[in-house]
Amino acid sequence: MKRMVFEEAVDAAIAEAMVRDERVIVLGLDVPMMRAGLHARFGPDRVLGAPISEGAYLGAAVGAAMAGLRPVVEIMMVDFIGVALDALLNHAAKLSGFTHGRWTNPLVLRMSCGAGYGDGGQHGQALWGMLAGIPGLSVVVPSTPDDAYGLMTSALAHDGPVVFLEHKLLTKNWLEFVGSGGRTTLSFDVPKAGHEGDVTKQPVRLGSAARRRTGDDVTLVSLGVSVHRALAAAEQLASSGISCEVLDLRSVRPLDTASILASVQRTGRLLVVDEDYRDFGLSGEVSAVVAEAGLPVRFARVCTEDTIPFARHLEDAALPNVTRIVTAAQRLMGAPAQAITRPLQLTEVAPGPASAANHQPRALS
Amino acid sequence: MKRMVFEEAVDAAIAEAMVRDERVIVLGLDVPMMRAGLHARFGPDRVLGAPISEGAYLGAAVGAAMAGLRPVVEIMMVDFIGVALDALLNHAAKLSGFTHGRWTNPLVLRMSCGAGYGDGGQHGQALWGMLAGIPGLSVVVPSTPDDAYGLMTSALAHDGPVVFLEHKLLTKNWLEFVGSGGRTTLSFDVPKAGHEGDVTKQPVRLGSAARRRTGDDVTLVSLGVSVHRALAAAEQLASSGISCEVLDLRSVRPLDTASILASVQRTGRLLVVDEDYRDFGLSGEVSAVVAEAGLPVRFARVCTEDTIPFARHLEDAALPNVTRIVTAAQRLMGAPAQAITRPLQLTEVAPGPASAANHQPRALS
Amino acid sequence: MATVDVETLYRSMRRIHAFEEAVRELWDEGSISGEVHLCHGEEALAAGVMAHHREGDAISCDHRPHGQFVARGVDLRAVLAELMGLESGLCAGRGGHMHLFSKQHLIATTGIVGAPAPLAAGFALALKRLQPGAIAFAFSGDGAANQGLFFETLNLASVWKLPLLIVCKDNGWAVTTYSRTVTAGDHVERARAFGFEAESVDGMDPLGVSEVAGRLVAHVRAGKGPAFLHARCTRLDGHFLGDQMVRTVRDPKANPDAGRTVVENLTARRGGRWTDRVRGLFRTGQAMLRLRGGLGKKNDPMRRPFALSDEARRRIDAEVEAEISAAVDAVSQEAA
Amino acid sequence: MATVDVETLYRSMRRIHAFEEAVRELWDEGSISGEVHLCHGEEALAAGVMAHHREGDAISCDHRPHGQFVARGVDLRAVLAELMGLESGLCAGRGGHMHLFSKQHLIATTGIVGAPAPLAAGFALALKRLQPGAIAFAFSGDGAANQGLFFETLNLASVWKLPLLIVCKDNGWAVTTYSRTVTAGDHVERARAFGFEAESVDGMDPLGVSEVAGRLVAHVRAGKGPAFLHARCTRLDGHFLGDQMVRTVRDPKANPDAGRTVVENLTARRGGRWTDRVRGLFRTGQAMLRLRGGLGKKNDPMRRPFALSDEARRRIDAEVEAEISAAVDAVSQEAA
Ligand SMILES: Cc1ncc(C[n+]2csc(CCOP(=O)(O)OP(=O)(O)O)c2C)c(N)n1
Ligand SMILES: Cc1ncc(C[n+]2csc(CCOP(=O)(O)OP(=O)(O)O)c2C)c(N)n1
Ligand SMILES: [Mg+2]
Ligand SMILES: [Mg+2]
Repeated sequence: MKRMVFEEAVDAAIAEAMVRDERVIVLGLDVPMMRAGLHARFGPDRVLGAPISEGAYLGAAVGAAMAGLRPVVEIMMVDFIGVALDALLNHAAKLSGFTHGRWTNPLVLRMSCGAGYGDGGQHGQALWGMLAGIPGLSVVVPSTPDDAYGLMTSALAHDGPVVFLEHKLLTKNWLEFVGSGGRTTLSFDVPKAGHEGDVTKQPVRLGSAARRRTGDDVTLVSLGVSVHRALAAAEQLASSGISCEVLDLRSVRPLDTASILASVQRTGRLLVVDEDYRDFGLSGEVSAVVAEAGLPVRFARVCTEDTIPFARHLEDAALPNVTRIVTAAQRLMGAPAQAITRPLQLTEVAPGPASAANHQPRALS
Repeated sequence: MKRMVFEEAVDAAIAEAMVRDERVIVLGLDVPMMRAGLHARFGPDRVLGAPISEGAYLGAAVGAAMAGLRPVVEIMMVDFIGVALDALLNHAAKLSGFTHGRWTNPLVLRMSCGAGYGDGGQHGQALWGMLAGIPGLSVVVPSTPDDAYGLMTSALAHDGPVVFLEHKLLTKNWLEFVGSGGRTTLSFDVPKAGHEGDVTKQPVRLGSAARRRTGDDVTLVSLGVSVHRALAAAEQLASSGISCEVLDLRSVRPLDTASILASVQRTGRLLVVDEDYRDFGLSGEVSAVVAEAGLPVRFARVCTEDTIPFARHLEDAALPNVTRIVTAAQRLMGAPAQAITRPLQLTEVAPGPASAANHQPRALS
Repeated sequence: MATVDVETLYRSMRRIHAFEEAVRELWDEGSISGEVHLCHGEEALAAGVMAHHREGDAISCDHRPHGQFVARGVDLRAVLAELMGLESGLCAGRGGHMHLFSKQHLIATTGIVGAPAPLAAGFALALKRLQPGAIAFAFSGDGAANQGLFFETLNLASVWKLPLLIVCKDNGWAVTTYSRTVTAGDHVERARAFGFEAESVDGMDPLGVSEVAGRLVAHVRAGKGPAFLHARCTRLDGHFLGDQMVRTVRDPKANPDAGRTVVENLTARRGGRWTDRVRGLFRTGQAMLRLRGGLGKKNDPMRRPFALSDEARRRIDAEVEAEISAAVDAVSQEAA
Repeated sequence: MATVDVETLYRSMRRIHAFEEAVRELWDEGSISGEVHLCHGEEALAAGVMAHHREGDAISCDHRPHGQFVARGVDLRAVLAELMGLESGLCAGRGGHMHLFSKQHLIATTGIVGAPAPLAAGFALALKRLQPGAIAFAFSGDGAANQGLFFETLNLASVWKLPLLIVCKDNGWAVTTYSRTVTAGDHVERARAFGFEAESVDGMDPLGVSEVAGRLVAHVRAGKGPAFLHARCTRLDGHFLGDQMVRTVRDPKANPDAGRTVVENLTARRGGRWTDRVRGLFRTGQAMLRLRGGLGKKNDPMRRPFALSDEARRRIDAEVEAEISAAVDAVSQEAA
């Protein structure tokens, strides 16, 4: 077991696949520098820099996957998917359906995502709900280095297209790249346990959630950075006698409905904490699967509601922060919402007590 | 009051706006022919044919709207939005947010949508859930000529970007264009009341649903062609003693939450009938707004679950058809689902008894 | 570079042509739903280029794919069955006319205009690594050549030096739009500006196409980088079967609604200035005339003279006829 | 076509330069969050082109917009306040560095590479109808010139004959990528292939830029169709403030992690063939050297000789200094 920062874990999973399988290649903008390690180890034919033509190179990756390669394609930020969506929507996602499973395209699309470092509304979106809305795609959003390794390993082994999103607050390199720029004059609310941790090198099955904390009163369903916010909120809530279960979805699609239902059945209260846009996305879907199952629950969600504002205090208020989560959970309990002040300095999220996850037991450490 | 087919109503709304306001222009692929009437009346400078460069011309339309025009942009089918999404996602939708409302872009994006004529999975998607997931956009999906006129009129008057979707089964021209090709050897399940009807020329407020049928047992929430399927199902269900209310959303975003809640509060049962993909979209959102309001309901949804298959019988089974709706409604009632056979020939959906809509009373006729 | 004999080319063209005739009948009778874009007018082009296809090469097609599928030797029954939405279809009826795929033959189709280019670039990337010497073909139209994906692929394929031949089937039209009115510059010059080896050819002349395609394929196969073949052809059935504009041009009375709408709008009291209306009318008329001009028999590559004996021609025709009929019969039986 | 005097150009460059220096300080001290792309190295280019801007013209910018905003005469306090996320900012702190907008000045910014071109094409379309004689400027980079949106706009603007000048600010780089390695052909030739009036110029020479830009602007303003100005410039601060690669090039010890990762991987037991690894290393080294070469003072347009008396220069410098300091002071006070 090795301690790694988030992107080390991702790169390690890719490197191991590249060693095992000559067909695995990496391509995208700036990958020779951004993945300097892989480039140094596998050379420029397998770590292929591309022009700023995301539409064409993602489309080409679909073709390459159809013709026998297993590409890991990088688009710098999920926000930029707008210029390349067609390759996902009408090609990668539909090939298996169109051919009744006779032709598949094993492809991993790796993108950074997420806000919290003051970069404006075109560089901090989550958009996993939008992508998960496309039948035929898998979409994963790890919250720890261990899961990052495990999900990338499963993504690389999967025969269909997988979207792999890494949050910029979790990845040292991205955050330094677009957030700090080497400055020490700014602080970021980086979840420590998400940023660096032990890596067990176990694959994480696509579509398997992990229980990060057990509790009886409210189920917090979350993913990515928000998992850590949810854990911090759960800690605060515990001190006021509210016991929260925290479920880390890890995969958006396929959604681990069974784990959600199992937890909600016990708690009867469901709070979705989702950094993506609130409307028409993941939070609604979670509500729907619970309602379809006929489980009566009290439901609320803490999400991003609108275009993310640039100013950091406005951004912070717009994202699912600990205060908003605590307030929403209290409301769900029927308790009058109390003002809970949040520490202004860099919050280092303490991992919740390690708990048996539903499918893949993992401790956050 | 004039009887019009669907696209006549849309074109009439546009023509009237073009007469009133020199700044209204139409641009897109093939509009000089596809909108031959407007072209003949306003000339080639105001009805502007474009190359197959949807990304650039939609982006240009955003710029044109910022600089004083009020463009109606056409993309032939919503399926093709993948090559142009960036203009919506990061530009049209975000301008108002980025400028704190100081700059807006009055833009209508007109696209055909929907399946039911056997054209394969890249030419029959709904995708309104995906688009409605973008804060800053409005998305409307009329189900009748009257609403088509009314919503287009409101869209043209709106100062932000509006996506206007017209279902190919409702528009004579599109269906002939891509479905029949002038053949009489094929039949289509065209909802008569959606295809042609009286046009009152009243604007329909964005975000206002219409009650198409009153009932006490189950609320069917729907839009577009599915409204007519829901009405047909309601008729069948009535004969077995189940009383359905049918709500036509008309707007996806803004969602008329108040109307949904008012109806569900009475019936306690909610069935969303949505031609769009089931997961991570409109049907989930409807579930969520009801759950957020704390209304206990039994919930189900009849949607499109996967890539739409080409073969017509498979396509028919994949779309929200009357049988699926009836079965789902019966399940919601707790009744054992009965096999209800659907007439094989062209179903002409009889309009339900005209009923007072919540906001804009409209009869389907 | 292999020279291709007339008989091979003629047979290939004939097979494509006869296949499309069969599809037309099935479409007319309602056995095929949705849009169907025939490639009548492209027979020579498809035959001439595909003559240089080798086992192991990959192909991407646009919404007008039949010519390539027939020439590639894909089982015609499976293709027909797919068009008819049968379980025995190439894709079990899930794909349809614009989504024909055969993994075994490395041939794929997309209905998104412009998308064949990046797809084939990806094929080329894979082949370059996995099967040196094999190349990828992309077939798409003059309309598609204004799509961003297309231009991006020109650049990408050039800097990655991909073994890719892009074939631009220039029939002058994109649906109802006369392409020249929305296309700046010249296709070959544009491709050359990206470092492509590029040539233009009369796409109705099978030997001419074959010769130039052969040269370009040899260039690509030798690893010298991508190439671009611009082939002028026609669209003898209009954009798709049942094309409204073609029906109107052939018989204005067939589509009285369209005429009425135009006249009503043209003469509407309130509207654009008269000069604008007249300019609009003029452009519409011009497009109609251009369209009619393109439909003439002189644009039919099947009517070009072939250096073949009557006897050889008859023999080939009969063999092809038998092949296609057998396929249609088999599939029709199954459908019944 | 108006000729522009040296003093005007120098003042404009100086204002841009001083503004960027102020931004750098605010960024360093943490008063500005996120990415900030300065336009040091583009001062001459911005000044030379913007000298031909007229009231009523529209402008779109990419992620490196400050030069145009300063030259356009937008209130510098409002721009600084926006960068700092204050309510008094140009966009009330909602937009930020990559989303600067002033409706009054018809100037907009986007962080999506390639998007300035269609945006400005739309401005041009509106101006053509609403304000004949006014034109639109699009400013973007050499990297952006490989985006589909960019190519589509070349075609669109040409066939629509839009009053549009696209300025390609070619600093040779896109983030960590040396553009030549991912760009096929020549920017000017590519634009010409779409019928653009196109020219290349030394973007570090303000008079040269102004002269050529003036010619192209006159062409566009006269309604003769769109034009393309390719201006070679530099990226004196790397891609953005705090650029890792620049920091590494300047002081390899500053970024020990990067070096360690490369060495570990290069020498990993299992991996690519040695020849591949060496090729990779060579390319990385080459890029580093190229980057270092570009950072040299000889590439600073501010250090070029100006035909100005020392006294005039000092006067302008002082005036500009005063202007910028006043703006910074006002905004800093407000922030406190
Ligand atoms: C991105 C996209 N835009 C629009 C369409 C609708 N469409 C289908 S075929 C076609 C015309 C294509 O013209 P061209 O490439 O010249 O091919 P041709 O039909 O002439 O063979 C259009 C616009 C589409 N399928 N995809
Ligand atoms: C569509 C898109 N892809 C990638 C990025 C990330 N990105 C931001 S700036 C940049 C480089 C742009 O290079 P260039 O156009 O030459 O401008 P320069 O930074 O050199 O001024 C990239 C890749 C983006 N913002 N948008
Ligand atoms: Mg064509
Ligand atoms: Mg650059």
